[in-house]
Amino acid sequence: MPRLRHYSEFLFLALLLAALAGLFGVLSDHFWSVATLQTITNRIPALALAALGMTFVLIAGGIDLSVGSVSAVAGAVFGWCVADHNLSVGVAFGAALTAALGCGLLNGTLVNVLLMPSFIVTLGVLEAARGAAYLVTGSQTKYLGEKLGWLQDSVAGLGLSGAFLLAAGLTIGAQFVLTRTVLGRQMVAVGTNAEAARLVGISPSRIRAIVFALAGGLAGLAGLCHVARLGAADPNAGSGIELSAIAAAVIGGTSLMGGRGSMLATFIGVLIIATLEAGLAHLGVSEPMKRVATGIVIVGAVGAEAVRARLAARRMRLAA
Amino acid sequence: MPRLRHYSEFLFLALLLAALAGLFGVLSDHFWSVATLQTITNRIPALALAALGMTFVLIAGGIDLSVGSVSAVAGAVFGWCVADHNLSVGVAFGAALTAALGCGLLNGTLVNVLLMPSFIVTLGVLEAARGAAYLVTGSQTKYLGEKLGWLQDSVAGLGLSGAFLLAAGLTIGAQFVLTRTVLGRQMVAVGTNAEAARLVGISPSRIRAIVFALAGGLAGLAGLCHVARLGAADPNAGSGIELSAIAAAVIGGTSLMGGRGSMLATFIGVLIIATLEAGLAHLGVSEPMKRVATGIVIVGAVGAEAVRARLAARRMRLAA
Amino acid sequence: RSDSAVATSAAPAKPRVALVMKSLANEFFGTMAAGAKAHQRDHAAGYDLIVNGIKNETDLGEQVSLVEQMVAMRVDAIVIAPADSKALVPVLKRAAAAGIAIINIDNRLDPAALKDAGLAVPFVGPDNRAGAVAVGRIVAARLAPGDAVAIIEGIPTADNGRQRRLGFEDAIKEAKLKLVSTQSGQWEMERASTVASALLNAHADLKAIFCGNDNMALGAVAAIRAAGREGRVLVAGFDNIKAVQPLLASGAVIATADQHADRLAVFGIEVALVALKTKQTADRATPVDVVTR
Amino acid sequence: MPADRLHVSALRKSFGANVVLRELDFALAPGEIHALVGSNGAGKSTFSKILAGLLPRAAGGLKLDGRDYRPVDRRAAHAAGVVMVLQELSVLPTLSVAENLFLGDLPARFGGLLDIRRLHERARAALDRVGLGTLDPDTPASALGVGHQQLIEIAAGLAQECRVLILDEPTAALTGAETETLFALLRDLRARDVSILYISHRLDEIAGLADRVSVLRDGRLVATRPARTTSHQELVELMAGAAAAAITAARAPTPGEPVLRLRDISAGHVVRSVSLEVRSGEIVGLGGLVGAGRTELLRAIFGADPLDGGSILLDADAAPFHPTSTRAAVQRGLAFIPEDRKHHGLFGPLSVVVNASIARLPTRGLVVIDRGDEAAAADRVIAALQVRCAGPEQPIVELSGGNQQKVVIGRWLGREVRVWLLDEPTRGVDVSARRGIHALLRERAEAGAALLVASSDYDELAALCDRVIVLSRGVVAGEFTAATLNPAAFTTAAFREFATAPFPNN
Ligand SMILES: Nc1ncnc2c1ncn2[C@@H]1O[C@H](COP(=O)(O)OP(=O)(O)OP(=O)(O)O)[C@@H](O)[C@H]1O
Ligand SMILES: Nc1ncnc2c1ncn2[C@@H]1O[C@H](COP(=O)(O)OP(=O)(O)OP(=O)(O)O)[C@@H](O)[C@H]1O
Ligand SMILES: [Mg+2]
Ligand SMILES: [Mg+2]
Repeated sequence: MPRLRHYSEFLFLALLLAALAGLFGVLSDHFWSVATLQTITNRIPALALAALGMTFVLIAGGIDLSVGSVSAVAGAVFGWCVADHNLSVGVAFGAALTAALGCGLLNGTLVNVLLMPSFIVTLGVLEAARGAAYLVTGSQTKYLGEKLGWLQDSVAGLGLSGAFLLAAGLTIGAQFVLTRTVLGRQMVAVGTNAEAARLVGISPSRIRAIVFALAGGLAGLAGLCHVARLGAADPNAGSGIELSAIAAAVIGGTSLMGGRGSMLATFIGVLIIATLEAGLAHLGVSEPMKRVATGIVIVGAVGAEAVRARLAARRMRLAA
Repeated sequence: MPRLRHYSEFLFLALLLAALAGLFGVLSDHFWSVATLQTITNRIPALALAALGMTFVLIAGGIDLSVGSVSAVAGAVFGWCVADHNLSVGVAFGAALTAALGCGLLNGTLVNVLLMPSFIVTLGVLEAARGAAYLVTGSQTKYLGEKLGWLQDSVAGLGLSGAFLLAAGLTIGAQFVLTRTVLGRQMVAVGTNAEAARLVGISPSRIRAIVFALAGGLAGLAGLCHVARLGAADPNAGSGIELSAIAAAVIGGTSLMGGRGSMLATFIGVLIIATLEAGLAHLGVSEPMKRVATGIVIVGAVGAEAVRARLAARRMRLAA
Repeated sequence: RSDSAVATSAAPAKPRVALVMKSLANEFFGTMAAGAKAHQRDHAAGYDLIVNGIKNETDLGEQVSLVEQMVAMRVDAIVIAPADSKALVPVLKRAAAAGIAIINIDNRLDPAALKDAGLAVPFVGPDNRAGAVAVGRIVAARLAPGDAVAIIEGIPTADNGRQRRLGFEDAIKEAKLKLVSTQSGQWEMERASTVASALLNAHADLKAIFCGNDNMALGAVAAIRAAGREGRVLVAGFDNIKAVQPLLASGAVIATADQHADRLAVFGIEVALVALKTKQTADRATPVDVVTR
Repeated sequence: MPADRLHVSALRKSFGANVVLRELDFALAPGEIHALVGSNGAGKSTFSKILAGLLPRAAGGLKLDGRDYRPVDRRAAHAAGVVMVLQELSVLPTLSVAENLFLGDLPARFGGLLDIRRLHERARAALDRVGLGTLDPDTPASALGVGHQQLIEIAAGLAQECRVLILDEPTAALTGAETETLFALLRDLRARDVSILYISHRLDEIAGLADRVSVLRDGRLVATRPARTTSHQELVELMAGAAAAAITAARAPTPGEPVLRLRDISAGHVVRSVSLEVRSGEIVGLGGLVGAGRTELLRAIFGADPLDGGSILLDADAAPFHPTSTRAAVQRGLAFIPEDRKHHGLFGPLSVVVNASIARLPTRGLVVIDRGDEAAAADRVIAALQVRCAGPEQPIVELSGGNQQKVVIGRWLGREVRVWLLDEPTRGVDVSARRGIHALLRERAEAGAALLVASSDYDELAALCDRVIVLSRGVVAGEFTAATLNPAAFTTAAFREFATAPFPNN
């Protein structure tokens, strides 16, 4: 039964996505095209990676507002290495990811040591990491050109970029970790009831350290995908991405109270958001209407799922 | 005992504020002056009002990310009435507050009807209300001059603006509502355990509707204070204020999990943030360093309080 | 503290000038601030300088606070790049009433609002519209009448963003090009890239994209590359930031405008210093140069 | 008798100023079932948590098989062979039954990959032992009622290899049938030389199960006696510290007019077509097996869950009362005591006063709370139900389970309640306090209220109720008066609809 419920949730999300795509197809002439698909798949990786990390943190009962700033730090470090110091792309890649991982570990450590709510810790790190990104770049956009082109170029024959394949692969990996490994189940346990988890010998601090590190590392990768896409490292990159990532996760059914979530569903949430953005830009809708439409789709998607779940529960009860 | 604990928490916050002010006084020449005090008191009302509403919502177990956008809607409506349609200030005031209250009620209704987490509902409304503010103003700042000057002018002899007195008065009122009335107690109960509250006959939906309406209305007032200060209605007003409001509330000891908070402490939290901003501006610190300092102060203030609370608990345990 | 007080009352005090900027995290304003600081170092005997910027270009409240703060510090002159053309007028009026000289740079304060407030503030800055027209003409010269073009503008509420859009529109009208869409990229690379991708998909015949600043131009170039339409869609920017240089060289961006950011604030400061001495002020137009390869 | 399995000497523990254990000496023999009784707040849970490594900081000596034993956490205790089943339920609703059973020790391959097959095998074996063999290990724990959750906790404890097993009120949410399964298991463990510390307020269980019984009073061990030969009354006196007068609740003379009438109520997952009547002055019991639907029925009457069919009539009303919300129900004079105290009854971090006054806040004018009255009302609740707490400002989470329950019931005393709906009202409440609560309920009945009491404790139904209605898989399967009630008939009725498996999933 739980399996079945799971699939119906999934199906619903897919339908929502299809409906949105259908709507834009009807409203706009050239929306259904390979080019649009490519635009969407190009847009996705950064948000998807940030949203994966966010989903891990949310499932374990926390929240990470710093993902956007951390992705900027990664980009900034990469730009600093490559554009300012002529280091090799490999070294720069490593340095960027290390910096991002460091931010994640900082989040985790502060949460564990000060026993503060992660919302406020990561809000502080959001500010500080953004400042760090400005410092590293001297508040300047660094032009990098094709240095990370391999991430952006479409992989032989598939028409999909390396970054997209990376994001999709990591989504599947993350889903596997979540549902099929001891670590994943411990995340769920800590997110549901950290005290009960502690009593059976799971260390919530360890789990928290891991999820924040994961979120930091994934945010770093997101920042690098962003750099690859734009061919430039911009210290303002990724600002506000944390809210989109949260929205994607929640649209995908992840609970903000912890303990519940799915990586695959988050990925569909990301697709919904990317489709919405692409569609609105396609229509050339004015900025105010874009905002209104975004708000309506966020509330509508999550609300429709909430209503569906309630109806399904009721139907099941009556059938029993 | 809890009474006492309360006071020591309070004292600690006040000390933190004093330390911050002291630090800036030492670092900068003219920081300690009546004019600085006035700058701070001028800057405060909008944030304080938004933070009061936020504290109500947080205490009842929700969160309201839309306060910034809602304050912009109120300002936009005011500007539309006065600048575009030559309506009287009174009518405009009423219309603006009604619009803000409407947004708050929309939040509450969506949370209650769709049973969605308030984070996501208010994230949607954040977007939609910002769009509405753009639509109402045609994406243009409306110049109003001194139309709301009475809010901004300093009240006879006190050297404090009407808006500041309004904010301070409402803080005291809100604290009274919270601690001394049935409604306040029910908010705390719902925020602590909504299901248990429901089972003793409190309607969590009613309480939620009320706190979101309060948050909307207070955000509207905040928007009008902002308009008064700028002498103009700006559709971009208040963006990001939600995070400052949350930070102020949490610095003041409000729990993000609901059930705990104090309006007076939130007000001190607002003072801390305003002092920090004023002090950093006074020093002319560079943008990156401002960000870093803000991050450190947010984490530091909440972290210090967390450590203090733990030490106090430990001392009590050992003394026993 | 006491010795500085003595210093103030003894020698004829060095004037203190406050430079109030928009976001210093924006390269353009960063360069402006750096230029001003360098100027002050060279003229350290002439004046003291305090530089402040706001976090978020749309946070007018913070900028108003900054002005109030500077009034509180009793500076002698405020040189301001207002984040909004209207909303800063009332607070500047209060500053002027406190006897502080006000100089407006970069983004022009709204004349109607100034008139309403009974305030005269000299404007020292570039003509964004004229600059955009000049950039637009370079692009138009490479297109034929009737070609489809689009504009990615900055934040629509900002006056310099609006002026640039109007300038582009002037050039487009002049050359009888077909404007198919105008959308906002909010000054950001990422958003501009998303918008540009959609524009490219929606308009297969698009020939050029005019961007309100260089960051957005970088985003547009990335979108064009991703769509495989390099060389077939022209891009124009504004500001001449460092990162756009390689693109100018490669022809991915064909023109941008240089407002001499490093000197912009300096011009303002100079006018302020003159004003403090002579109580004489006047507008001063600063140069905008079109930059191509 | 051979050397002690577990030896405790001069154990001390305090929380703040509240001294909970004082100079406690205790010995547990190998292969014995040792019952531990004491009134609410006597320190039983605290004591056993120290043994199981959940409260590591305590002064005094602990020896396991003659060696010093200092468990720093639950894991260390497990490693030493000491396992505890907690009083508070901590089943995680987001995980499956199997995952809950082995959460601390999930079987893994290659160092981290969940071995689902082995997990399910082990889960099936563990469930089988507690009589839940038909439950799919993949069921989400959120679908389980309190009784089943309790069984899962027990199964999880029993699945561990151990030499000392501690059970803290394991039967509080179980009915007779499950209790018997559990007892058989415990006897079996005893035969395999496991020592069992068994905490319970159901004194009647003890004589049949335990070898010895110890009594805890105010954190001191006041007596250890052979279980079989120690009478109920003796234990009560030891617990209370004085000869406690046996209060047998007097039956009301004659019930009055019907106050609550249910017609064909359907609700929740199992409740179908339930009709019954409760009169003024009457206490009606609701019996049945775990999962019979008692909780669902009570919640539906109170408006806490939707009513799917049927009607509720109050007093002499002709129009049915439709409980659209709990607020409406409370305003109409209904009161509800939930079975899941922690999640549905308590405002954990808030004080005893706030918890006691929340159902009716005394006000000056309409909105302003009268703090003096509020404190006085809380004091009355504390006195009337003998709530043990450090003071009215103590957060209620810090009280012992039984004392929390007293506050949850006491909060309704300030209201005019016509219909009391009580779900397991004395779960975790000690004998004398239980008598107190029973007396209180009887007094309410005599004052004209109608009471409907769901209980899993047959003795409670027998002692308290004028009539007992038995639910079996959601339908009424029998009705008894005080005179006709007997265990055999009761059990037959309870099992009526569960021809085969007691779990509806299969
Ligand atoms: N975490 C805590 N903080 C403060 N006091 C506590 C805490 N835990 C327990 N106590 C106190 O210790 C005393 C003993 O509680 P304990 O739970 O051991 O009682 P118990 O005998 O198990 O009672 P019950 O039969 O009601 O379960 C109580 O007075 C309780 O208030
Ligand atoms: N969400 C759900 N999905 C499926 N079955 C459920 C769900 N919630 C409850 N049930 C089942 O409905 C039945 C009725 O439970 P209820 O709690 O009313 O019984 P009860 O007689 O009070 O027993 P107890 O409280 O001792 O568990 C139980 O079998 C329970 O497992
Ligand atoms: Mg106990
Ligand atoms: Mg039940």
